[in-house]
Amino acid sequence: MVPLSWYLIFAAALFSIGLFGVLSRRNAVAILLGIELMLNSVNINLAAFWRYGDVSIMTGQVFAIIVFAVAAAEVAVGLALVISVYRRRNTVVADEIDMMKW
Amino acid sequence: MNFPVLSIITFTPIVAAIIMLLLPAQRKNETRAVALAAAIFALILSFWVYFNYDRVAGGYQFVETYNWLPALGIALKFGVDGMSTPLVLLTGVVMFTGVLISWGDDDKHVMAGIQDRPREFFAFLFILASGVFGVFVSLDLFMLFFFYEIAVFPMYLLIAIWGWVVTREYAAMKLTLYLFMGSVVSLVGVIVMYWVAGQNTGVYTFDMLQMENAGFSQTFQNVWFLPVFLGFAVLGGIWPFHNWSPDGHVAAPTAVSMFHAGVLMKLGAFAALRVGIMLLPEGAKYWSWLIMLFAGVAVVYGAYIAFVQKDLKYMIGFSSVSHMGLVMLGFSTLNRAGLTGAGVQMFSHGVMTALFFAITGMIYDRSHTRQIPELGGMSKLMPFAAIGFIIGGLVSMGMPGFSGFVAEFPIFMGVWGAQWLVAVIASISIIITAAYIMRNIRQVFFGDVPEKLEGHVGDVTVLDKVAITTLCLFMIAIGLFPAFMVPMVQTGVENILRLLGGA
Amino acid sequence: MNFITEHLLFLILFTPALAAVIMLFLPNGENRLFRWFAFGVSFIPLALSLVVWFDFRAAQPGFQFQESYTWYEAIGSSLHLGVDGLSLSMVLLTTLLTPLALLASFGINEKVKAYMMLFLFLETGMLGVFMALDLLIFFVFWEVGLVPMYFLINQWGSANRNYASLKFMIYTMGGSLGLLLAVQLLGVLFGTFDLVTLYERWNALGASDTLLGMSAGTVKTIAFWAFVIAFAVKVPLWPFHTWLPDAHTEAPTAGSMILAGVLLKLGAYGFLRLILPLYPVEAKYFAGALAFLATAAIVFGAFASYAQTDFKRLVAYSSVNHMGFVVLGIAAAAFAAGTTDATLALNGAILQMFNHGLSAAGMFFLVGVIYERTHTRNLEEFGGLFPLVPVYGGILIFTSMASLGLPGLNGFISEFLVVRGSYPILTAYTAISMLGLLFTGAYILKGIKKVLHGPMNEHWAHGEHKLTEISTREILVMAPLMVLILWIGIYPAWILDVINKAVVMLF
Amino acid sequence: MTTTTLIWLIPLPPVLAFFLIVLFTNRSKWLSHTIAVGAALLSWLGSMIVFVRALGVEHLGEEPFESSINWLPTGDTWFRVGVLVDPLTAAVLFFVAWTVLMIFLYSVGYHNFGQPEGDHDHKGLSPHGATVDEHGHKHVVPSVEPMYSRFFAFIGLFAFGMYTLVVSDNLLTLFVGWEIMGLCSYLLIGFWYAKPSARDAAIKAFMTTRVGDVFMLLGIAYLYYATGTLSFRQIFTEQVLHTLATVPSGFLGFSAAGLIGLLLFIGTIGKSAQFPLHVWLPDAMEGPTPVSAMIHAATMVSAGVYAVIRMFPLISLDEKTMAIVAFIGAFTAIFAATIAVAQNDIKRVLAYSTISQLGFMIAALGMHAYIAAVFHLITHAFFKALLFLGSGSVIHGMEHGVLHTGNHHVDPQDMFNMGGLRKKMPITFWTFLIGGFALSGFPLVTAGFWSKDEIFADAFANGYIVIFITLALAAFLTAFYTMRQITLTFLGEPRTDEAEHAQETPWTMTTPLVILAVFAIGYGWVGIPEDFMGLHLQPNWFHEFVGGTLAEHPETIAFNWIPLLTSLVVALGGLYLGWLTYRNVNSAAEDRLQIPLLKNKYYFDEAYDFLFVKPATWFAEIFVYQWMDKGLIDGILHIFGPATQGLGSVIRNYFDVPVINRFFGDGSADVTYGVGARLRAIQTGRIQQYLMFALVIFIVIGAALYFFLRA
Amino acid sequence: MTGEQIVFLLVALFTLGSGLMVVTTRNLVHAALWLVSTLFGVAVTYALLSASFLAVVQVVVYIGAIAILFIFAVMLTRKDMRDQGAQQNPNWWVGALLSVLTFIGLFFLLQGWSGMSTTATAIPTGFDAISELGTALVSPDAFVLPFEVASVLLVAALVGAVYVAFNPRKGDFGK
Repeated sequence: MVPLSWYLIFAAALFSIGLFGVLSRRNAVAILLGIELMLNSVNINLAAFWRYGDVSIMTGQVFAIIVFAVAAAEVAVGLALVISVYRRRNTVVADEIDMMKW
Repeated sequence: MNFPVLSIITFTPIVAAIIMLLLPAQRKNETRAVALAAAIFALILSFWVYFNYDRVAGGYQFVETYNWLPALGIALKFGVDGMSTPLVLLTGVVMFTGVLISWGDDDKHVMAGIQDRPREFFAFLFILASGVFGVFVSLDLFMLFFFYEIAVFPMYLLIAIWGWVVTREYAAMKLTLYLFMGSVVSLVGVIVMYWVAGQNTGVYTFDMLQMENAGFSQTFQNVWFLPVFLGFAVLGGIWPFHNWSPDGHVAAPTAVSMFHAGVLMKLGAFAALRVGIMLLPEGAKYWSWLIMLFAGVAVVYGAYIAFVQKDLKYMIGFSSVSHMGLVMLGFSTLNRAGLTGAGVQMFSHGVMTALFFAITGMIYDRSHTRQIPELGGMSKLMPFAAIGFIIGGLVSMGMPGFSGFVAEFPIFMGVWGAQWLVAVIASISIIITAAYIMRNIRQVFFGDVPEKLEGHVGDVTVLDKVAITTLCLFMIAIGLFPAFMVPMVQTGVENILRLLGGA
Repeated sequence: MNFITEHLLFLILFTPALAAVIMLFLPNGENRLFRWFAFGVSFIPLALSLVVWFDFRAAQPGFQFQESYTWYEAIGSSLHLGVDGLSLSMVLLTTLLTPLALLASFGINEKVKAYMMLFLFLETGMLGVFMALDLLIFFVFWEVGLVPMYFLINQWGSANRNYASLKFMIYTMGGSLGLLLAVQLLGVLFGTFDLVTLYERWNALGASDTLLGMSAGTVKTIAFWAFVIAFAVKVPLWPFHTWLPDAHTEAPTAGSMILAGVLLKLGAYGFLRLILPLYPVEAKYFAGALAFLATAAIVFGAFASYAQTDFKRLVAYSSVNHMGFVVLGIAAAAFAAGTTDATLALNGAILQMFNHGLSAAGMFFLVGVIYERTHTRNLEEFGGLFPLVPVYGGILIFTSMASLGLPGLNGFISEFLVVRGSYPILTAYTAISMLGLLFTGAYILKGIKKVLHGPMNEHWAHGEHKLTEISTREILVMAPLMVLILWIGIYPAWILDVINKAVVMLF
Repeated sequence: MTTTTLIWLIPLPPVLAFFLIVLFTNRSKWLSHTIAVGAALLSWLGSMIVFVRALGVEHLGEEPFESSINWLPTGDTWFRVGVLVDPLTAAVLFFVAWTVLMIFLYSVGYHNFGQPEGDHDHKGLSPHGATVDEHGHKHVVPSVEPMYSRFFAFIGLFAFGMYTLVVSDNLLTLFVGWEIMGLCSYLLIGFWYAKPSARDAAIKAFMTTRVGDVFMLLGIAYLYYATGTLSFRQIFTEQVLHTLATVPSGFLGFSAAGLIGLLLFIGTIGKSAQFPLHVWLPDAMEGPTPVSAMIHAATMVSAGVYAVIRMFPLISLDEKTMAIVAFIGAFTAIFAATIAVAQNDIKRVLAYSTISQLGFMIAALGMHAYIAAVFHLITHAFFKALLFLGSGSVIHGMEHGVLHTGNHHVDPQDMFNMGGLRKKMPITFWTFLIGGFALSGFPLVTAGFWSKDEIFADAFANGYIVIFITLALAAFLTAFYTMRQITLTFLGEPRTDEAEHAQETPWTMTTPLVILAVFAIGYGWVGIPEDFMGLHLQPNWFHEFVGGTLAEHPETIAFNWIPLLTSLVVALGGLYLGWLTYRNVNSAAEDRLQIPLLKNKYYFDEAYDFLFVKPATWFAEIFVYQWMDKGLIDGILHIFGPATQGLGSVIRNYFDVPVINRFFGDGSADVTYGVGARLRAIQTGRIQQYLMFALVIFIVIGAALYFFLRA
Repeated sequence: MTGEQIVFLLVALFTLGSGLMVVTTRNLVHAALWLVSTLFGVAVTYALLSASFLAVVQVVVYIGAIAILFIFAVMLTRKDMRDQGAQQNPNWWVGALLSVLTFIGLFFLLQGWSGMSTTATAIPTGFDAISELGTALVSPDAFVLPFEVASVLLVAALVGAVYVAFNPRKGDFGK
């Protein structure tokens, strides 16, 4: 049997990779990709805890589903923003989108 | 006391202010008329209070109470004692004279008084006045604080709008920040007192008469006296938090300078006395040495700086620092003579410095300079102002026969009782004051008129003369007949001494 | 009438001030009116003080004509007036000199109103000091006197008046700072300023009791010096005298008259009225020091006076020299209080105050007379004026001789008494002060020589510089002085008796 | 009128005259001098009456005429002043009255009363003469003194002073008169104040005498303190004198009496121009020639001696003091005589002879020769007055000559310009001769002989040999220069045409000469020793009378030939030698005695100027005024102003503005602002950087928490 | 080492590998495709965890919708087929460092947790996870409120997305 720790470590790794993506990519879309990875790692945890806990308690799965919804929303809005920013500034490079400073 | 005289006095100005604001802006003379009418009304009432105050009975009189926020134990409670009655009168006088000298004249050639938007000016001035009255008559700590802020706030606008172009923004901001900083500090103290008093007694109230015997513990008082006292004393221009005041004086328009130096600083001193010393007597005893130190420094320090000032208003400003230092010195003695002197000094200095600023304003309006070296021979051009200024000068140097002496002498006696060394050191200021007053009077009013000023400097107006005369009369009256004021102040002092445990 | 007789001192004291206030409301520009009004009014105090003088019972101890009005109960001070022989003579001197000074200043032409008002206020101030039986009142009037004097010098003075007036004002105030503090101390200690009370209670303090954490002895010593300095500045005593030549030189004529005639007496009076009764022990202890300063004043005053080329300065320094004798006498009396010598010394000192009041006032007036005509005080520019102004010359010589201490004139009596009194007590100092007496002669003669004698002065003889003879008005100013000078010189008993009795009773 | 009242009144007429003239009559010359002379006459009358009545009283010394009144209250007692006439006073009063009267009279003429106003005289200068034209041709006559009235006023005051001094019964009023005379001498020496020399001489006289007076005042004070009184009668009582003599003064071992005596004597030194304060007298000759000179010579200086004589009982208590007195006197006598020998100014010679003669009296007193001193005082007063008036007359005559020739460069006082005047002005000559002989002590006839002889006798008898010899020498010189003077002035032929045209003076001047001449001879006879030359004449009246003043009568001394012979020799020898030497000397050049040292009076003036005047002036002007007052004291004062200014600006510029204002006030605001400005930089707007920061902080904090909270 | 373990390891490796490719590859389209494979790996993981519903949803929603959305986005926001210039920040290494640190941190935290080595109990027979999930989502005493909130959020997000990404006609926007 696979011990819980494997799933958790796997999730942690995936999370870190996603994080790296978020921190290092220039392209806004790519940043969003990273975020997706992180969200998935979270979902893995949720599922794992459901499975390794009392199976009759559905909280884990429920939240996983909510995360799905949130992710969808996030992607939708995020990409929409990216696109509209691209329209105005003709770039999707995050560093160049810094009109929000000060 | 069925006739609510104190609240009428307090709210007259603010009502007048509202009326003025309702008048159309170009009806300047009507505005001024309203202002003058209100001022005279308030003056008469304060006289009435002054002379009807029962000196034998003493204590708080003309007390009126209205619920305001019972839930928190806040009530609109007014009343005056021997300490505050003179100050009410003082406010009335300064208000009256202030209106007179800033009457203004719409003829552009005569530079006198306020010509730019008198409506707003008087309105703000009167709001200020209301606040001042309120502080002097409030017996409710919260209300006192409330009016305190009302009094402080309009200063900013008055200075920033009608002030001396060069430094008005700076000075206004500095003044406001200093004062609010001070009041915030003391506010914290006040609220703490409120809670602790509530816990001790079980009734949560801001009524000072009840808080007086809230039985604050020694340690509590030791901890909280300084913040409360100093917080208010900032407005009293106590060293080393005096610095806003000279700048403020210089930048402020004449009438505001009068109010500022004449009344507002008393506000600070008075609040410091009422809240600091009277509610936290033990703390006062514990810290009196420090207050005495600050005050002593202020007295000499202010005198020295005033000695070197070239700007007439700065000179007066720093002399005010010195004289308010004397007031604080009187407080710090915590004995009968000292407090009596301080009380009289508050009035005396108020009138005197109001006179000073009024005349300085007249000179400045006409000669467009306040630089002492650039002035001269004014006694030829405006003899009346010269006489007034000389009398003020004599008061300020504590010349016997004028109110200054009547005030300073007991203060020094009090200091002798407390710590003779301070008396000796502080007395230096007398001689320095004499030196610069005499020097400047000579420079400004005598000698030859600089050709720069030839021609376009005229005599003061009738209203100015009325103002000057009024102020001078008070100084001489008190100087010749101390009985005019001292016994009343003493009743107030007795009360304080009682709180201090007959110290 | 009854009112008047009951409030004599009060009236004497405040008539001038009242008159000044009335004057305020007189129409402007009426110079003659102002002059005559002030002059006329100034006779009221004179008359009243003469009444006091004749009603005065010299033999009766204590203060007479006492009046007391509440003034400043809060700190236990009341307007307590009263005179004894000592103060009465000074009051008389003041009320006498003021009309003369006013008459002398009829020449003033600008700001006459202010001038006369200030002068009347000044009189009140001076009289107040002499009449006060309340320490605080004493101090009040002591300071009040300064202000009119300051403005008199500063407004009607000559070239260097700003310096002089400020020096006078600040120096005197600075001097009286210590006095102020000491007065406060006494007030704090006893809660009253009434002199008669203070005399006892203050002396009742033994040196062993502690005040302010120090032994009463120390405190008293310090307070003593505070008093001494205040009065020494006023007297003026060497080395506090340098304000005097300046003030005198720059002051208007009448100002100098009053300054020399009365104001300096305030200091000496302070010594007599306050220091001797309040600090007998300290005074005895420090009598040597006082005598030293006095002697220094006598000798250096005489020398400095001899060194002057400015006629008015010369006379001014002579005041230093003469007042030195007053203090010498006082010091002697302080040292051996109660003895006949002390009494003699004090008689001398007080009489000297009076005499110097007469002669110095006269001298200054005479200087003024010639200054008004020539607009110079430089001795080098004078000389040989005797043929031009014989009468003036005669008067000048007469007055000079009085101030020189010529027997038969008033100066001699007082100086002799002082010397006689202090010789056995302070032999060495008295002997040294003789040097001053010698040089008194020197500078007086120098003055006469430089002004009157010498080949006739062509410059002032004719042309626009023509020196005119002393006018009748001016002679009228001098006449009373000269009469008194001679009278006291020949038969001093009439005044000395009053003084003497007072002294005997007082000390 | 009782005698005492009369005595009170004696001094008054002159002073009244003074005031009358000054205040009212000074316009009218005639009125003025009438009043003055009349006053003098009244006083003279009073004095004579008093004198006569005094003669009539037995034991006047024991119960003199006296009366006094309260004057100064002194504590619980009074200081009384009053008048006293005892034998001494009477004697002195006698000669004072006479001499004063003579002066007044003489002055009328001397100041050319009745002559026209000068052409260009003006006040303050001696008259220069007026041109008048009598029948046709103009010629110059003396003009009247411009300040005629003033002069009489002054001498009136002077007379008052002298009388006061004489009749007063106490030291204080004596001092009053003393000083008043000092003033008058000042006024009269400086009478012609326009002359700088006169002006300075006046000051010199006053100051020099004042030096003495100051000490005298001290002495009086001391005496008053020691005895509690100043009245002579009360002081000269047995126990008072005894205490004074025994109480030590603590000063160089003098007894109280000694010190007091010394101090008083110093006053006399000044007044009577004794060495070393003699310098003023010769210069005093600057005054209107005869009169002021005569005042100084005959009357006022006598006052000094009179004072010592008055206080003799006191002074004589201490031998030290007496020794000093004797020494000063003797030394002055010889010293002045030597100077007199070399003077050419007719008046200066007399001045020095006066000094010298006063020295005789002082010396006599120093030798307890009380009577002799008084005697010589009086005789000297008469003949010296005579001499001075004579010399004045001579000068007046010479001035006449000067006016005639109009050559104003000729000094009418220089004896070498005279000669042969005996023919021009006979009365003056004869009277002057009498005076001169009296001065030199011409035997038997002249008063001077008797008085001087008595001094010699006393000196010899009491064994003061040194003094005896000194005085003998002085006497010899006296005779010598007197004769020199007479020879040069009157004998021989006129040396200048001024002398040629000299004239006798008017009666107002000559009458006094004659009268005084009588006394110069006659007064000597009242004091002839009883057993003169062994013959028994009538008792020595003067000795009896004046001696009565003292408590114990000085006994008459036995006659001795030596002093008599000495005085004969020195007198005659001196006179003869003088005549021999000068009978044909025609100019100063031929005078072999013009020794610079003597001529310049031993350079005393120069020495004093160098030793006292200049240092004093320097001390006054530079040290006291410039350095001490202006420099030190004012310097210190002037520090205060700048100090305050400086301190003020320091506080303002280096504490208030920077610390309170900038640092605390604006500082706090600036800091807030500054911090914001710094922090701004990290607001890059780059989301990833924000994240990174967040993470870093998160990790750090997390790690920290983990590290600390793990447990 | 049971078979199940081997399968898990393979899946994990595949998933992480493709995840790395997602964040490192230069070509965004490829990145998107790699994302697809990652998501697929995750789906397999769900299956391994016998959360069958999740696995299906993962495939349908993520791969079916989101990934495609990405691909569209990528295509909409590029000028040409190749991405020129660096795809990483200049300070990408900081990111790397931080990620590693995070991983290490998590790893240690997990090490310290007691329940790490718990093993899954067998699912009881007759337990229908899906119906359970359904009831849990809609039963009022369970997660209906969050569920509704999530759906509202979703709607809002979609509307917002439409608004934001709405392409205005030239001239009436952004001037």
